Amino acid sequence: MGDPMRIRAAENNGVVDVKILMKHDMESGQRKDASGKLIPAWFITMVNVKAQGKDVFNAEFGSAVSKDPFLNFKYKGSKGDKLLVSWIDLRGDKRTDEATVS
Amino acid sequence: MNLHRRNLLQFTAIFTLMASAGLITEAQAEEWNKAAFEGKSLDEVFNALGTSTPEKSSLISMNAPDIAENGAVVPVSISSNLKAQQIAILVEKNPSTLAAQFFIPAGTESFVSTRIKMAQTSNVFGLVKADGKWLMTSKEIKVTLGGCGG
Amino acid sequence: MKNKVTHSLAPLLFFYSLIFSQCAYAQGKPDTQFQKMIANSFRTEGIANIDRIAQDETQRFCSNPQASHDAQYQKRVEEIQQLNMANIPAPKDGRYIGDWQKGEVIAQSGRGSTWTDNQQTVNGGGCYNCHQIDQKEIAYGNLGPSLWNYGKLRGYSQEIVIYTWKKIFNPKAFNACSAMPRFGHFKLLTQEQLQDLMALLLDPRSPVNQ
Amino acid sequence: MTPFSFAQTTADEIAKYRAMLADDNPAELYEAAGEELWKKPSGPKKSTLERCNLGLGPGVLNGAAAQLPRYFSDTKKVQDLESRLMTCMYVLQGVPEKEIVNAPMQEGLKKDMDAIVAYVVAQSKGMPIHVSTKHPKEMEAYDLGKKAFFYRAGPMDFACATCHSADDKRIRLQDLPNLTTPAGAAAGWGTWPAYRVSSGQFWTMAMRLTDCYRQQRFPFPIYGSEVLTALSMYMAVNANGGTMETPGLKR
Repeated sequence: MGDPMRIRAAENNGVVDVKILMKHDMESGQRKDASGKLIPAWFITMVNVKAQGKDVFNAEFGSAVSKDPFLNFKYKGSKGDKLLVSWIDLRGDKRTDEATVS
Repeated sequence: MNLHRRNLLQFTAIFTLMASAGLITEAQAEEWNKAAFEGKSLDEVFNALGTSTPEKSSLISMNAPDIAENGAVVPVSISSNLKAQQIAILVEKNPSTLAAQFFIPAGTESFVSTRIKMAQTSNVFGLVKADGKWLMTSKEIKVTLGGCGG
Repeated sequence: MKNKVTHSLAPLLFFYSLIFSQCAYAQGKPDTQFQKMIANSFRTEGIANIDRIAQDETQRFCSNPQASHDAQYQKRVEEIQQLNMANIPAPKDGRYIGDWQKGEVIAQSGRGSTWTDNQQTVNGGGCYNCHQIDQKEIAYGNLGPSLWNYGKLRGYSQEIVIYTWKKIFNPKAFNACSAMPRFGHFKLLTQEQLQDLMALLLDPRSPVNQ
Repeated sequence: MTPFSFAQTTADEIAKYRAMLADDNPAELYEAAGEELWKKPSGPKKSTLERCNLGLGPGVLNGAAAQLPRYFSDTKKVQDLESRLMTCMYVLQGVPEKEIVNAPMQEGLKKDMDAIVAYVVAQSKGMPIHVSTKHPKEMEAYDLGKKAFFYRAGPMDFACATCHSADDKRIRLQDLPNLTTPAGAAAGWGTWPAYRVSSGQFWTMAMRLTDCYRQQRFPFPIYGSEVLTALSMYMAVNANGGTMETPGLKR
């Protein structure tokens, strides 16, 4: 299971600005280790964000998303909304964290 | 800030169970567009997204630096005046052309910001699907060699 | 195996440091405490052997920040420069100018000689770290002067060619405490690599001279 | 296009790149992990680090990193943040220092240390750097650090000073702080530890200095060694009056 994410979500004029940092190595499958062996690809493939139980954002990542991925998006919502952010990676590892919109 | 972190940690504990139960189901995980992410050229990715070469449009904008100090992390954001259903970021000279794609439900703005890896200086394409049709914008981002190079 | 070598070297190194410390600093005081700190704070890792911490005469002199500024050291500066000048061979095949295209690759590469490299790693010159060279490369450092139009500005005379060879081989022959590594003296670059770098600067066809 | 205007455009674009990155610092992911480690009983003594004294009293973290390195009477040594944390882990948790020293960078106990460092330095963010040289051992460490800073050796003749003792210098496009001046030292010392995007890693000051020595083609500076503390003392004292912007975010 992955490490905790960091989620910031703030409402302004009816729009919630969501910023998410995920802890993940995002191995592209193109890097070599010290002995010259290819490090197998291992990256987050999908991210789902729900607000009050409803999808507000979905992402699919490839190997070219940076290590410790960052996402920023905006949706129409309110203070106090409960956000659930989940990801799954190439090996099927998963992580879900929650935050409350401020 | 600290308060937020504390909250986060509490939630972490509570939601561990939920996470292992999984909010993204295996069935959903299967939907990851393998063909698109394995595309090695713009055309292959366009194809996998179900479009011919999208038309260039001034209604789509990309905010990214002209020069990235480091190719490992290049900030890119895409936004549009149109109501986007889907957004995609493509890097022409990366080993896999498609970097990421996003699905934008009603009520979510036509905007996304993220950070991508670039293997070398390349054209970067921002695609937006609105009203069932893909449109795009592009810009060249220079990747410089950093540090002592060792 | 390598570690054992390291361990046996450490006391020896410390002993050396004690001898050298007599003349190491401007104050002329032996500084055993500093030498002890240096000897105890480093270890061998990969190809970066502990013996690299020992200083030669040039390095010792130039570790005094006043060495190259203060008039009282002028005589010593000249001695150090002569010392470095004394041992600069001309290329064995008599050829000073190699292939500028290979020279550009060497100038771009900052690799080699660190503990994350190995014996097989080809050293680069790391020239762009400190110098502007081909104007097309925008990521250049400014610790050293711009080398753009190097030959075009100075001409391609034998005198300039030989000066440049010596300067790259051992810059301390001209400026005792120059920041530039002694690429030939410490065999950081091969003769062929030096010739290729020479070409980058002094071949009239090199992009540097356009 | 003249070289000057070209260079200016380059500088502007690099500034834009840095500004775009500055927004969200992944170091915060390490801070959260560090807080957990700080409060979790562990080591042979199954105890937390919550009573660790970083100089302002047991458990006081607010502003502590801004006043390090300093002399500690219990160990009779000048210690920087990481060597002091090693003392706490040994005394409070029973973790042998050797195990931390020998752990590979970014792995095992070093990885824990990285996170703890992130947690601690975040609690000095925005505070003035205020490092004392009142104790004779502190002054001595400063002098030793200064000598180490100018110590040239290795196959490339480099010292720290080769790249970090003049204003407005760069390697490639990366600015080099002049660590001999108050402003330069504050820009250098005050922005590390930092998350480094090129490696996707959080780097403590020990890691930062170790990689400097790697690039200098020196042998490996031993973790927690006197030279790292002394160099830290030299930089920190030069940076006095500057502001802690930790954890930083770097190329």
